[in-house]
Amino acid sequence: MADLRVNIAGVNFKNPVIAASGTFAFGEEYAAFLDVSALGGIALKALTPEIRPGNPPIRIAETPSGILNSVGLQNPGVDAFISGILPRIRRFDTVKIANVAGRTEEDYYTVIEKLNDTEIDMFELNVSCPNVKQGGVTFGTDPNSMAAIVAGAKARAKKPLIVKLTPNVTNIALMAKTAEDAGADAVSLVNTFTAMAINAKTRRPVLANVTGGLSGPAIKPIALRMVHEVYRAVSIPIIGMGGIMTGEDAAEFLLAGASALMVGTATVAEPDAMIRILGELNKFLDENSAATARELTGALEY
Amino acid sequence: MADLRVNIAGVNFKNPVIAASGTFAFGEEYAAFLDVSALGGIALKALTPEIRPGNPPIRIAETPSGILNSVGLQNPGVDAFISGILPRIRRFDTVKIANVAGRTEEDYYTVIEKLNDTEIDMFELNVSCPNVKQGGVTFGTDPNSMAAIVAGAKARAKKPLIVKLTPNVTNIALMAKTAEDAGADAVSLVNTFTAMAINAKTRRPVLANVTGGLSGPAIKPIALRMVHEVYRAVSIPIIGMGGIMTGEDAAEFLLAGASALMVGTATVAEPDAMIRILGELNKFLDENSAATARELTGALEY
Amino acid sequence: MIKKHDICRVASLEPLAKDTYALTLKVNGDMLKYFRPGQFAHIRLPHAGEHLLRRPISVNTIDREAETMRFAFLIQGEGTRRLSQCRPGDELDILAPLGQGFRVKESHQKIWLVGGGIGIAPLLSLRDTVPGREYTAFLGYKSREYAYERKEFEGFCKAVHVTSDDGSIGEKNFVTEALRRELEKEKPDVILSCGPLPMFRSLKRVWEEDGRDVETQVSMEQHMGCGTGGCYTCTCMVAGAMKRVCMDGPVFDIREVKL
Amino acid sequence: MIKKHDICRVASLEPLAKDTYALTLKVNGDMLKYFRPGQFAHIRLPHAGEHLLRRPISVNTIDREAETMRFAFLIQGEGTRRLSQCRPGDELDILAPLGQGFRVKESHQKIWLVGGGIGIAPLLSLRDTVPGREYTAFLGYKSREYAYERKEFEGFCKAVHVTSDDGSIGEKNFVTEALRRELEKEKPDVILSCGPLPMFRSLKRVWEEDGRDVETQVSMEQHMGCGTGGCYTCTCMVAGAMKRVCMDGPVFDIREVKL
Ligand SMILES: Cc1cc2nc3c(=O)[nH]c(=O)nc-3n(C[C@H](O)[C@H](O)[C@H](O)COP(=O)(O)OP(=O)(O)OC[C@H]3O[C@@H](n4cnc5c(N)ncnc54)[C@H](O)[C@@H]3O)c2cc1C
Ligand SMILES: Cc1cc2nc3c(=O)[nH]c(=O)nc-3n(C[C@H](O)[C@H](O)[C@H](O)COP(=O)(O)OP(=O)(O)OC[C@H]3O[C@@H](n4cnc5c(N)ncnc54)[C@H](O)[C@@H]3O)c2cc1C
Ligand SMILES: Cc1cc2nc3c(=O)[nH]c(=O)nc-3n(C[C@H](O)[C@H](O)[C@H](O)COP(=O)(O)O)c2cc1C
Ligand SMILES: Cc1cc2nc3c(=O)[nH]c(=O)nc-3n(C[C@H](O)[C@H](O)[C@H](O)COP(=O)(O)O)c2cc1C
Ligand code: FES
Ligand code: FES
Repeated sequence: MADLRVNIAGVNFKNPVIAASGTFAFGEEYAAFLDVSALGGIALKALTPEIRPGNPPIRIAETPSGILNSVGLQNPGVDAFISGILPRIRRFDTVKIANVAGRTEEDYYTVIEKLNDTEIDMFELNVSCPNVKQGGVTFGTDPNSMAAIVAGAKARAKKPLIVKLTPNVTNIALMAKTAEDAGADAVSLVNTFTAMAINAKTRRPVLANVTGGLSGPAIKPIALRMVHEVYRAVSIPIIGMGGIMTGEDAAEFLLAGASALMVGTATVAEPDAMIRILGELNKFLDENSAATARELTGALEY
Repeated sequence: MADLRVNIAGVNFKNPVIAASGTFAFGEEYAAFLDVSALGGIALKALTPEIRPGNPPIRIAETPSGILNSVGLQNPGVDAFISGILPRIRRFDTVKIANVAGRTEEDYYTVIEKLNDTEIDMFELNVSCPNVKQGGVTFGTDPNSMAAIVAGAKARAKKPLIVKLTPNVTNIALMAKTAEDAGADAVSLVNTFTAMAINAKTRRPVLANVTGGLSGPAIKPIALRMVHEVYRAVSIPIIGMGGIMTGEDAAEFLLAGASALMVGTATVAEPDAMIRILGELNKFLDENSAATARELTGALEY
Repeated sequence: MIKKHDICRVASLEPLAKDTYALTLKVNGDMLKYFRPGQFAHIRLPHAGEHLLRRPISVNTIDREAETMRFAFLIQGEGTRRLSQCRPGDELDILAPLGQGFRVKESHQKIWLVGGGIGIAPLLSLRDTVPGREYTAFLGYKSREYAYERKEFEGFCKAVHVTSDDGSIGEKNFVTEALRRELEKEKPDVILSCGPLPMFRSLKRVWEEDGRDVETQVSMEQHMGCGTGGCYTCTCMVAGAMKRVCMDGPVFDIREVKL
Repeated sequence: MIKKHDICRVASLEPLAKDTYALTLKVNGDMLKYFRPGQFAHIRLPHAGEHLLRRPISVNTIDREAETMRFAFLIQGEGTRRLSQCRPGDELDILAPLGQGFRVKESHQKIWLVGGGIGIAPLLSLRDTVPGREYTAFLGYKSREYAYERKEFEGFCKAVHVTSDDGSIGEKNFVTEALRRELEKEKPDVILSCGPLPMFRSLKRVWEEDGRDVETQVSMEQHMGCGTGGCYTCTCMVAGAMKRVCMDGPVFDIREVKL
């Protein structure tokens, strides 16, 4: 039984497995399938200042070893979250991360300020959602916008700030470094790759939104490379993700440089996947004589 | 029996299925498995001015629905190609495309000038190989370098010039437009995504080169999106590729905007895959009442 | 915790009609205990490999004693094709039961079932779960070759109205037109319906014109990810809000759901 | 065109030793016609799904009359695990025969076979393809549990020297040390060898010290893509040039190949 505890930007996690934003709703739904308090943390569904209906359906497509989604940040708005949902998820004894989104810089700041005095433990700045036409992803692809919004968020946030990076860039190490220099306490990567599926018979895109975000094992090799590159570029902790389906996948991300992990698509495929992954990671550590999960971080030999 | 003929930059292809560079060597090896002359064309293994040994092995790894390679442009050099190999592949009645690579701009020009008076039909400027440390990929990620090398190559080339784009960029439409404006007669995309595989037990990268290029069905949704984006940005023809394994995959790339297709990983998995894909594409066109392959190009409805 | 995620053994797989199969699984007691008609299972494909998504299939019949659940499905693509190749003894990873199902109240004594094509399948589960009501069924098939389970409906319904697109079985008519004819004569306490979207659109017209006071529940389809409410990919518009078909549905009130 | 790519039926699958299996396939005549010892097949996994790459496995024995090819393999990972679950009647997509194999000349009358672990398997194909020579075998196993096919070698070899790492079968020694001892007594016309890289490194030392004049051929392993010479991923350094194991090899001269 290895020691799975990790610490990210001063926050203690009982283990490094965190639900990825947008794939675990606000956690409640999963109480029927697993002990939510057994998870290291949960990144909640993205929150914006106002209620958002998201994109029209069809919103999901299956691709080889991957899935495409175009949910488009559907959420009840930060106020409804605070009054209606937060009191119900208080009972989960796990780190709660608010995924913060919006169209404008002000949107992000509004969400942060409203959540500052709640029991949310951390913020995850979602500057990388490919499913919204304006805002979102542009912050994540341009270093100047990135610097501005991270600095602005950091100045307002009373909790540690994670910046979630998009993989749709030429140089992700540069974007990570920009976030670090602007005050980010940690980075998480990767969000989804902008992609599309076509139904050749109908000659139409499968998704109503035309494009969506690709996640799952298909992208794991690119995500691993990016975590590895970012690890060499920054000194803040990294939360790695992209196609983690097994404990061994989790170990690979730790070795590449991650201090903790997020799991998204695996949960979509199998509601209790994170519990299985935790068990497998534990077993992997034992079998490979690692006493802690922490010692794997960046321990890749090459 | 649909009409499969296509024309790219004035060159006639009997059908749109072309062997992707680096996966079909110089074609000879495949005479044991298929009628090479039945293919629309073959993009030959990358050529550099001098002989190159490539990267050390292990050079290949399997990933979910993908493969990673780090061959690193191993080739006999353009002179040995012209004297030793070209005379032997003359017999194939198919469009022969030379994939041109190098470290410096001069390297590319040398290869082009040496091949100008041979029976090579087209050039494919490989500014996108992720497996060489210098050169190569930098030309493909920076618009200024791209413009310079494409203009230089175009000024020297006596055959139509295809520019092969890397997907490892923030804005592939911009890179395609840059190539078009600098004189490219066509673009081909995508080359492989920089990626890595880790053996968690040994704590080492699987590839000796640490990173390699990801290809195969895993990347198809991203490749399709990029072809679609480039189609809206340029008016030169597009050769689409990335995970084409079936005739229906081929049709999807045509619909997204490609005029012809390249097939790489499918051949690695199954030597005669291109013949199967051709048959399936033909059948698909017949069953979906398309009289020609050409009419699918860009015919996506949305 | 109720065991809603389990590996279940295939008890049998039989052809029902053209491209239509019945799959019977041996399931655990928890899956049957709280089962309500109209709920579905989310089935991982055999040898799933590169296929990450499960396939949602409504429960067709249940047998609490034998501890089995049966599904009827139509081959649409790779997923349903693979399911049609299952053999007894194979194992399937399933999530069940999911969704809210039909909301049948005490006051619903006279129940009319309106099904189109493979949408007929979930309606049969009423027989096993809500016995002792007066049922009438309206079954619309494409043609005789695709007709399945008519006999089963005849076994528990007072009347069964069969229509087909080409008249090769029952009357040549839209199933919703057969419904209209009967609605003009009498009204049930509730209409429970499942079928393709175009059928629901006709149903809505018939309902507006001849059945406005009759509570009508429709079971919607949507492409799904998790099936468990986590990913918000399976939405449809209900009373102005984006609802999850998997968790808030699949059954919605025809007055509220945008068709 | 010779039919080198075909769907072949599994005739049998038997355990040979711990984690070691023999897979026999019914193959087409073309695959056997030009077969040479040391060649391999490139096998697509059953239900390959997300696994795009084939697995290279040397031919262990052939039977021209029954039109079968047999492979012996050791479970290493997912691919070989799946092969070990094949059942008679299953179909496998294979490419065979590939590579150059051992180059046995008329002058090679006295042939010594040196195999380590699963590398012993391809050496048995000499029995079926180059009969009438004087064979001596040196077989190195990890331990008794992993020992397989010793009897078969005894059936056609003048002498069989068995070693194991722990002495649980044969003498406790490196197989290359057993070879050294015999080389000090007499020299064969050729040594044909297959085994892991560390064994080849010892073999090279033994060869340098005691067998410099003896032609020695080693069968190399490398991670492969196509198996057919197209992708250049399977290289090793031979006489200063990067050669393809799949097409130029897998057998190379010990003087030339970089170990
Ligand atoms: C709540 C619910 C209950 C259902 N009950 C039944 C049933 O009892 N019997 C039956 O035959 N079918 C039923 N369906 C439809 C069934 O889920 C689809 O036919 C099936 O998913 C198609 O998968 P495929 O791989 O064969 O087809 P493909 O077209 O290859 O599927 C590709 C992808 O699209 C999705 N998809 C395609 N069509 C549909 C659809 N109509 N609804 C949802 N997802 C779709 C698939 O799940 C898959 O992810 C139900 C759908 C829902 C939402
Ligand atoms: C010419 C040749 C002949 C061979 N003959 C035999 C034989 O007769 N019997 C036998 O048991 N094994 C043989 N091998 C080794 C066998 O190919 C590997 O053990 C097998 O590919 C491992 O696959 P896996 O999925 O079980 O293991 P994994 O480790 O999960 O494989 C992952 C990937 O690495 C590749 N790989 C891993 N190990 C090797 C290796 N040693 N050589 C080549 N590729 C590897 C696999 O092909 C796969 O692509 C031979 C290899 C070569 C090159
Ligand atoms: C259905 C779905 C919805 C998502 N919604 C969000 C979101 O709201 N905010 C966000 O930052 N990331 C979102 N993501 C991205 C995931 O959090 C994660 O970054 C990505 O899926 C890669 O991890 P995976 O391969 O484990 O899924 C979403 C992903 C999926 C599949
Ligand atoms: C083994 C291998 C070698 C490759 N070598 C080259 C090369 O020399 N030049 C080049 O432009 N692309 C090279 N590529 C990239 C392919 O031509 C193609 O762009 C890519 O693999 C995507 O297509 P696919 O998914 O069909 O393989 C190589 C790909 C593979 C798999
Ligand atoms: S399918 Fe995930 S919320 Fe319905
Ligand atoms: S495996 Fe492709 S060249 Fe050898």
